[in-house]
Amino acid sequence: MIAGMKRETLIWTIVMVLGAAGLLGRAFFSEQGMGREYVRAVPVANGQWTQYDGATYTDYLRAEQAQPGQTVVQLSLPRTVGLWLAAFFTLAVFSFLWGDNPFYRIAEHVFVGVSAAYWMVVAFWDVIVPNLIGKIWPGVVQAWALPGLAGPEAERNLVYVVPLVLGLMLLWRLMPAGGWIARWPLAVVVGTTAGLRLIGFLQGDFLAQIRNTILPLVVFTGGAFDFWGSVSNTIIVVGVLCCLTYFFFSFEHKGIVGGVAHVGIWMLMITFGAAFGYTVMGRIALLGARLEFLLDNWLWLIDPTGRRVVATMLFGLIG
Amino acid sequence: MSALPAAAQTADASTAWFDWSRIYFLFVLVVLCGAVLAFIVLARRGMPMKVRQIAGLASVEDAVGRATEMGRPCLFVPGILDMNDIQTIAAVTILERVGKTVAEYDARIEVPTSKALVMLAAREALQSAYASAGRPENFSADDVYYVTEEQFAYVGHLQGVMARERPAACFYFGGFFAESLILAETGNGIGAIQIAGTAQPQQLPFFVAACDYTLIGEEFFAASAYLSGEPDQLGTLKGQDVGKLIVAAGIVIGAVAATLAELTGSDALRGFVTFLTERVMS
Amino acid sequence: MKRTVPLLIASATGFILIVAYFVPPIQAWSEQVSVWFNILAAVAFILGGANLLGNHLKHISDRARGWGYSVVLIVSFLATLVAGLGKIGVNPSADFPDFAWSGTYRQIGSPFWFFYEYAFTPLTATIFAILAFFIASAAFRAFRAKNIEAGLLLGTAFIVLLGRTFAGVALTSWIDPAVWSGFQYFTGLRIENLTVYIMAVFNTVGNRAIMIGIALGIVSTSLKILLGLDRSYLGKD
Amino acid sequence: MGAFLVQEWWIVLMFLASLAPLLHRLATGGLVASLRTLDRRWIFLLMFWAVAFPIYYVGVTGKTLPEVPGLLAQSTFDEIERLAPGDPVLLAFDYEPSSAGELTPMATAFVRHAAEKRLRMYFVALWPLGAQMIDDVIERVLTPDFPQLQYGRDFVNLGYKSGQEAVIKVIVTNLRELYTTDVRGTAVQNIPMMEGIASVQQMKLIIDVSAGTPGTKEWVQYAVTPYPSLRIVAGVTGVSAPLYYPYIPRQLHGLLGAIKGAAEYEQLVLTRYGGENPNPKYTEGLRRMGPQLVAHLLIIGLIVVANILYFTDPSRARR
Repeated sequence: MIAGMKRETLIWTIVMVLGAAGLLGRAFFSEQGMGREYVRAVPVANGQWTQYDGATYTDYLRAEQAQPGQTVVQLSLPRTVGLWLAAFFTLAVFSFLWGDNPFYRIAEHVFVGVSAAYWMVVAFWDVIVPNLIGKIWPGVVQAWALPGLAGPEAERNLVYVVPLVLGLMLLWRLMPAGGWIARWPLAVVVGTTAGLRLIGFLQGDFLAQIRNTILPLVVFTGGAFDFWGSVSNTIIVVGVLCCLTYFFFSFEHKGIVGGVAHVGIWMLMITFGAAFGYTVMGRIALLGARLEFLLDNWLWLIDPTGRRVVATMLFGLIG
Repeated sequence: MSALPAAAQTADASTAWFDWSRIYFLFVLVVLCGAVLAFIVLARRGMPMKVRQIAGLASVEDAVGRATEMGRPCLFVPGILDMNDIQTIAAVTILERVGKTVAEYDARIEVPTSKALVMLAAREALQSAYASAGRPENFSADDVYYVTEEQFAYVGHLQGVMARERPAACFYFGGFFAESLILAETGNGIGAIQIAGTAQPQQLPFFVAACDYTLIGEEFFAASAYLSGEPDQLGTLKGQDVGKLIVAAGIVIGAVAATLAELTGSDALRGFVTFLTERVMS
Repeated sequence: MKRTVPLLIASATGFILIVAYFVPPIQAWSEQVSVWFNILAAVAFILGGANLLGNHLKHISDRARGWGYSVVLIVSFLATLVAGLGKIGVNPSADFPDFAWSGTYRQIGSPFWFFYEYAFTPLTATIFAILAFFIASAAFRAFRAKNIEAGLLLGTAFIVLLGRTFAGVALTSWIDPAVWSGFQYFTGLRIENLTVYIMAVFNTVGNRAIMIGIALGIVSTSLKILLGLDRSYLGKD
Repeated sequence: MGAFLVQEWWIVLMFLASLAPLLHRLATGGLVASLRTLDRRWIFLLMFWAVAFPIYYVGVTGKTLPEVPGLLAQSTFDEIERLAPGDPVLLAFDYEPSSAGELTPMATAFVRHAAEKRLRMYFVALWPLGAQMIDDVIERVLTPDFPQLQYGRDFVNLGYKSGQEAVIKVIVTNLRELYTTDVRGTAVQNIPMMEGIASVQQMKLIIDVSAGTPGTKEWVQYAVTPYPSLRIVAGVTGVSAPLYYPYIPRQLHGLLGAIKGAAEYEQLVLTRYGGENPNPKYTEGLRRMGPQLVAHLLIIGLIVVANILYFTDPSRARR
């Protein structure tokens, strides 16, 4: 059995490697090749700098057709490397479905590193600079990173010294001693959360949901008895009461309480089933998007959005 | 009673010292909090607090025990939200209780976090758990570590950790989003016992389908009280039950009044229903 | 000092915010506090980053198993960090060409953008996408009608799934008053209508009950925090 | 289909070769017994083909399945269709790249529909990366296909503001308190189309593309509920759609759920404005419905097989 498994795996692996090689070869040696990125040079600020916008192979061929040897639309080496990296990362993550392997581990570690730094950078430029430094020392950020700061936004607001001090207390954690001082800002965070969420959930969810459940069990539409409307309302009111019974902590689920709680569980299960079914859609769409990336952007095997339309036309003429 | 006068009232209130449009809300708040407080007091006076079994919580100890036997670690994931969400705070409290069991069994627990503040809080909780189990020397701060803010990078790391270290017990408590099924299916693939609890309604189906035990919504918030077994903690659960009774009474009274109003066409009843929904519960 | 003071701080801030909800002149405090939280969370990134770096440097210096991956992690972390914080390769904003730092750190084509576009984005999307595979394996394993609960879970999911494809719609399109006039009472059984009914009634029931329960749980948890009954986050002295 | 299979014989070959070991085992090891011990990686592989094959087929042939718009897509379409040229609409892009696969088709179709109607478009984002999504859609739809529309006169990107639902609470009464400049740093008073716009209440419609919190729920709670004259339609991910049904139709006036909703809406926009040969970027959702159908059928099949296995399991009776 185990030997059989191994042979099976081996054959499968060989078939897949051959298939992948064939695919790559087919894409690579086709007339248009595969996996290249183009850019269009756009001058900004009266030509002081050049900005490179993404362009398609179609754009490149059109530009070449109009003026051979032009320099506006060009192959971008860094972006082509990036595209291949992106394809590698995509395949590396998919490889986890087979089992843990070095490719997945490389992708995982790169992702943790890049994303941790990414969010630090975002926090610095989008929060610390405008909302902390900019509030306490507006002149500094005005002269440095945010010259457009003006109006009431540019006035000093000393209230922000409070989060600054709390932040410094938090960072005291990095010191060899007295790290307990970091508990103070933590206490502020937890205390405010408790206060805000207590109010927020009572008002937003709790009362609103009860209010929406106060429904007449009998519905008349335009003077006539509305049978399905009445059934729906009755199910909603009775159903919510049954589910609430399920959540009671004081009684064991036995006897009448148990029966009612069971109806409650059934309601919950129907809810979960519906949510599950609905979610399937979205997840498949995401997988579709990734496979489209591999087949379209990288392998150039399909072209649903017309990035290489002119290409085939041109080659059609040549061929 | 229409929207306009209510809005005008709020505008008037902005200069006053009390927002009278919120008086009914204050009433609801006081009643609900009062119920919880009353049962805490009763518990301290020695009233017995019996609560029903919750299967998922009864099995926490089994799961940790199994991990110890197999010589594999436990994994505790406190969700991807920060300390400004009650779910995360509840998760940290649960971590202290689970951590105590882990310390008593001499097992190892790993807590990767996605937020630095959660890491700080989780370290405090776990350290205190080891101390109250009488094994402060076994606590290692390195077992609670920060990974990255990014949801899917965090998940990718957790997947890797699961595949490499093969924890025997996985606990998912806190705020979860799309990662719920990724975690639960990866955990299933390595044969771990999985216990989950969250208050994200849309993720419950995945935990229910793929984990061994799932604490649904309110059960999740009750977990820390259950695991502690302290009378005043259990008292808060009784207080919540009183809250549910009030909700049920409100719905029944409201629905009956609305039905009668529909059948009889009585303006007084209609007015009462409107008062209930638009004033008391607005 | 180490534990009592923070407990008092937590209680005081929480109660003040509850009171503020009812007192118009200080109602805006709650929004102010949210802004503060964002700042604190941003400062905490430094702690997180330091922890991440420290852990992986230790892996490397210990030559722990798989330390090479830690090198990969640290290199990608530092490269992204330097590129982003230093705004490397970023042109000044076109409106303020004299201010070297006025450009946006997200500028397309800059190194930081490169990391975002070619590492961050594909990795996020792909890890998200493997959910499709896990949904299939979970459906095969867990959706078995072992009891009434599991049967309902699976039955509903089945109907919703079918109703969202063109196949399911075709399956029940024969329930049409044009085919037999008696069908006019049964159009509710057509799969697309059944889906809407399930979503609007049963799904509403479940979600509502869960949300009410959660709100009660949050009230009691918040209260426990404010009273100092739940204080795990503060540790022991 | 037949011609496609002959022409693309290699993909058929790879499909059969990759499944050969499974078929071999099913044939030799007994169908039921092998299915009971099935390695879940075979399920992963089936899922891969269920999505990859239709994508390739649609990509090569350009054929899509016909879409019959449902009630919710129709009401979403009608909400926009009933507006007059020049009416201001708020487009909130509350998502980021991880959900772009599902939401981009909706965003594209919404913006195209609004542009065809000559509505004035005000873009905002409650998610940090939403601002980038806005720029993407402007670059994809408005710049190439509606060159007559001018930035600042016909559409404006106000960008991202931090603060989550607090942003909604503020801008619903006073837009300028938070939005002092647009995303390019131009002061709001210098943008022609901002004249006379003081708050969200002046918008004829809110169009929200939402991947979670903050998103549609918050717009409904903090904008539409307190100001019932406001109207809102939303395009949301499959996973979050079930949460919004309770708000229909009083607080939420149209809802597109997942790729299916996107495809239905695309179909409506195409029928009204499309022409014979629509640009492929406007049929992204329709294209994605192919893999969607096959993958759904696969999952349904898996559930059926799993239950047959369960009910024929001899060990079940003993338990």
